[in-house]
Amino acid sequence: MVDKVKSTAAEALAGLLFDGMTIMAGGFGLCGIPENLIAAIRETGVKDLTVVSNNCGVDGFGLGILLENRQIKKMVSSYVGENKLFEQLYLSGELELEFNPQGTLAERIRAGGAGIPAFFTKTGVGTLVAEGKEVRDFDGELYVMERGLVADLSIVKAWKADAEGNLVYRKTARNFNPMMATAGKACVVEVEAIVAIGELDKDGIHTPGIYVDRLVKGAVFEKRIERVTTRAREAVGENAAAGVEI
Amino acid sequence: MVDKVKSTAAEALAGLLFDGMTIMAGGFGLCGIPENLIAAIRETGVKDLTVVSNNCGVDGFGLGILLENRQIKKMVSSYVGENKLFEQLYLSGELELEFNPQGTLAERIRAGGAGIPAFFTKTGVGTLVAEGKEVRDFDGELYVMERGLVADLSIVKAWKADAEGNLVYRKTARNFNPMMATAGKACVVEVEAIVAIGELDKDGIHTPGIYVDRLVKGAVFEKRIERVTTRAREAVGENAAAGVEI
Amino acid sequence: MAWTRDDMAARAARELRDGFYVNLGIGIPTLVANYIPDGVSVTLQSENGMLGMGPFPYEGEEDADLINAGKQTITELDSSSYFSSADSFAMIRGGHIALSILGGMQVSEKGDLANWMVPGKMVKGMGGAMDLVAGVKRVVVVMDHCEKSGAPKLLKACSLPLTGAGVVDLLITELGVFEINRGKTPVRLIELAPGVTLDEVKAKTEAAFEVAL
Amino acid sequence: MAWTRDDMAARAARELRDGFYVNLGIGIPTLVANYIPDGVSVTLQSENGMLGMGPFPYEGEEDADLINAGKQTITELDSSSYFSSADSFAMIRGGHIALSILGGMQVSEKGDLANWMVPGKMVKGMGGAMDLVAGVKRVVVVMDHCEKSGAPKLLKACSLPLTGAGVVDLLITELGVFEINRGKTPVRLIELAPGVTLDEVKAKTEAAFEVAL
Repeated sequence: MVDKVKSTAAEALAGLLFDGMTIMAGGFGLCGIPENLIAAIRETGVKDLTVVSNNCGVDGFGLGILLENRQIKKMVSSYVGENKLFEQLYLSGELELEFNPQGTLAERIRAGGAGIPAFFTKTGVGTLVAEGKEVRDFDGELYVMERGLVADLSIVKAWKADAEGNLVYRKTARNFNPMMATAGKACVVEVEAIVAIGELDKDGIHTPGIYVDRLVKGAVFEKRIERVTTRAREAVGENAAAGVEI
Repeated sequence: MVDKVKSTAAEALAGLLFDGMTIMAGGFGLCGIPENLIAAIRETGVKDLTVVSNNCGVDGFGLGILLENRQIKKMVSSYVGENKLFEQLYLSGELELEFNPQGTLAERIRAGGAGIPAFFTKTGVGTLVAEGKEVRDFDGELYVMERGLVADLSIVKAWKADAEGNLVYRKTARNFNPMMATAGKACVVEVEAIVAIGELDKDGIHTPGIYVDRLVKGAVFEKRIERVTTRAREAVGENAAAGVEI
Repeated sequence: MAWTRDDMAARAARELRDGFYVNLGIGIPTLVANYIPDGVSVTLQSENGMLGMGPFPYEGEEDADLINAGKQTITELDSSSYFSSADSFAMIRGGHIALSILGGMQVSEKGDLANWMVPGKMVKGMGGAMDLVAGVKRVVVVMDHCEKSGAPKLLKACSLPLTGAGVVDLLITELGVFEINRGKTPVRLIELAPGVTLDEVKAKTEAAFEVAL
Repeated sequence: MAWTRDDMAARAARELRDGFYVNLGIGIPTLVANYIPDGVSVTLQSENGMLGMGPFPYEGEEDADLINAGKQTITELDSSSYFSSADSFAMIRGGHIALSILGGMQVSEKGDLANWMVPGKMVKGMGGAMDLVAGVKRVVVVMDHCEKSGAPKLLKACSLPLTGAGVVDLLITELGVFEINRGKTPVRLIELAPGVTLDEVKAKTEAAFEVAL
């Protein structure tokens, strides 16, 4: 049986990287990003990358570390506002940028993985996004044609996997990961835990193993939070007397 | 708070039915069909229905009972081979029929629910299915344009739900149900169990409650099997002596 | 006395109906959650992939895997569900969200909205805004009536690049409320903030509007 | 001695490779599962929405919620997963299934396949066949070499309505094996069943083919 499980991120990526390639990287902001695989890609020094990812990390973390190392030639994203270096590289012309509306980006990736070369959407009609694209009337409404998107490699972060490559994501860390798993010619996944085959709920598997070529348990998960936002504990009053923990 | 839970299938459908309407009905063969809602639709006598469903039940069960009662004007399906009455009505001109490849049908419904009026697929290029449709070259391959599909009502069978309408399906009874839940102007669901809010795994909900307008716990689930296929127990030999149950 | 930010949020909250599924943008729209009327139960969608957003967590209870579209830590409710961003925007694009409340830079009398880029400045991206205005059934914009320079923001035509064309249903500013109706009918001023005069609104508005107070 | 149905299934099973995800059609293709070579592990997909199909259940253990695309009761494996039919055909259409083995009525030297309708007869529908032949990476057809009437089925051009155009990679009949290569190269006869002569194959085949035994 083919063994998908590798022991390090570097081993999981071995032989798959080449200069000028297109990589899809899961995550929304810093949530659900394949941080171990990104770090391993930095170590290889592979360059001139086109990276498809909703965002581009922050200075010093996530995809930001590939920017620092000048490995990225072009980003395909919906929002890149959290990154000073990004701005600087873009304004100096060292970095190309293609903006997609977030939902169009998500659907383009799903389409790419599903064998759909193009689809129509209302999103962006009458805006810069529709320029140079076919706009067509269906039943009296205008829609713009968008193309499916595939990559040479997708790097994905899941929560749990089994050795077959069946994946489960956790909470909003799911985001772009499931579609990207389907749209890479190769798909490498890092997870927080590898469980025994049969332990995952068969009705609850988000990404079936067919999409996963290689799998690694991440060595470290920093899981940095971009914006810690909290609320105050309720005023204490009588409850304090009753011993409610604050 | 809006109460989605109704006590009978008839109540769940009240006010939603009209002659000449389009209904999507979940299920593959007899697996995962909304049998209680189909029975309630038969009781109302609503007629001239266009029904979108992968199959059309069998004689005397599933959508077959709406055929018997002459309530269906047109079927949109991928396979209808299990039904004598269907053949008879079709050949006599009483029933219209539109065949879609199964995957094209599934994707048309998903597209309809997702606000995508049209998409391109390789399926059917060079066959009768592509006749009269736009065929276009993308990157050297030919694709046919297919339209998104919506309905006035979708009737869906799930396994479990909570009062919010969050749904979980069981095994291959999932089939067309999740997409159909998204593509009906109204969506009515029957389930085997309604559980307390919070009891379903939030990462494992297949259909979020936003898609569900009304919900009913089915009165009876016959869950008829179309083709019971079994294998012989292994030869007994020494195990029999060891008391293995046959 | 024009409306405060909280007044504007409270006014926007009056657009909510019981059972609504709603998407709230960043800024004043986020405050709307504090003014949900009694007897009205709404479910908040976060476009990164969640229905049923709860409040911010208590300190020390933040979960890095649980953030909203503004990348803030949040909590879940018993009724919450999670899904992929593709499924989330299928929900949005497919018209399943009843109401979106979001901020704006300019609104035109044709219902156009600009809120994502200023030429010459670094563009951060549109995120999900274009999908929301194109897909959600009813779009309410909450914004300051004028630029800091005093220039009007409710215009005959937007000068900034559009987020969507003919997408705004209602506009709430600190001066009042305008029915835009996606540009299908003339703009109508339907409410004035307390102490604000019609003359003041006229002076600060470029778009033509009817008065229906 | 031409091949039996089981011989044909065993020959088709030699197209399997370790780690393959495979979709098997109804009839002889279903028998292929009985001939999976030692040391080869394959995962069977069922297009209604399952990966990792197990064998038929023991009597009394049938589950109405667990059927294959032929509507037969089946079982699951520890590694199985379930998904919607939309996700299943996204998998198929997107080229993620390595191999599909299915039956045929006619195959042409251009790699066309007809296997879903006979004009004048009641048409039951194409089910998932058109999606499978359009989407799966490699398509193997297993069929009788001739009609019961003796008419050839490997033709210059199919006379029946097509399931797919230029989709067949390999054809296995009781007489031998033909490389079709989706019609991109001339058809080549690459194997003869034991005791079958080249003359017999030529007499029973309308399509032009090269001999590469």
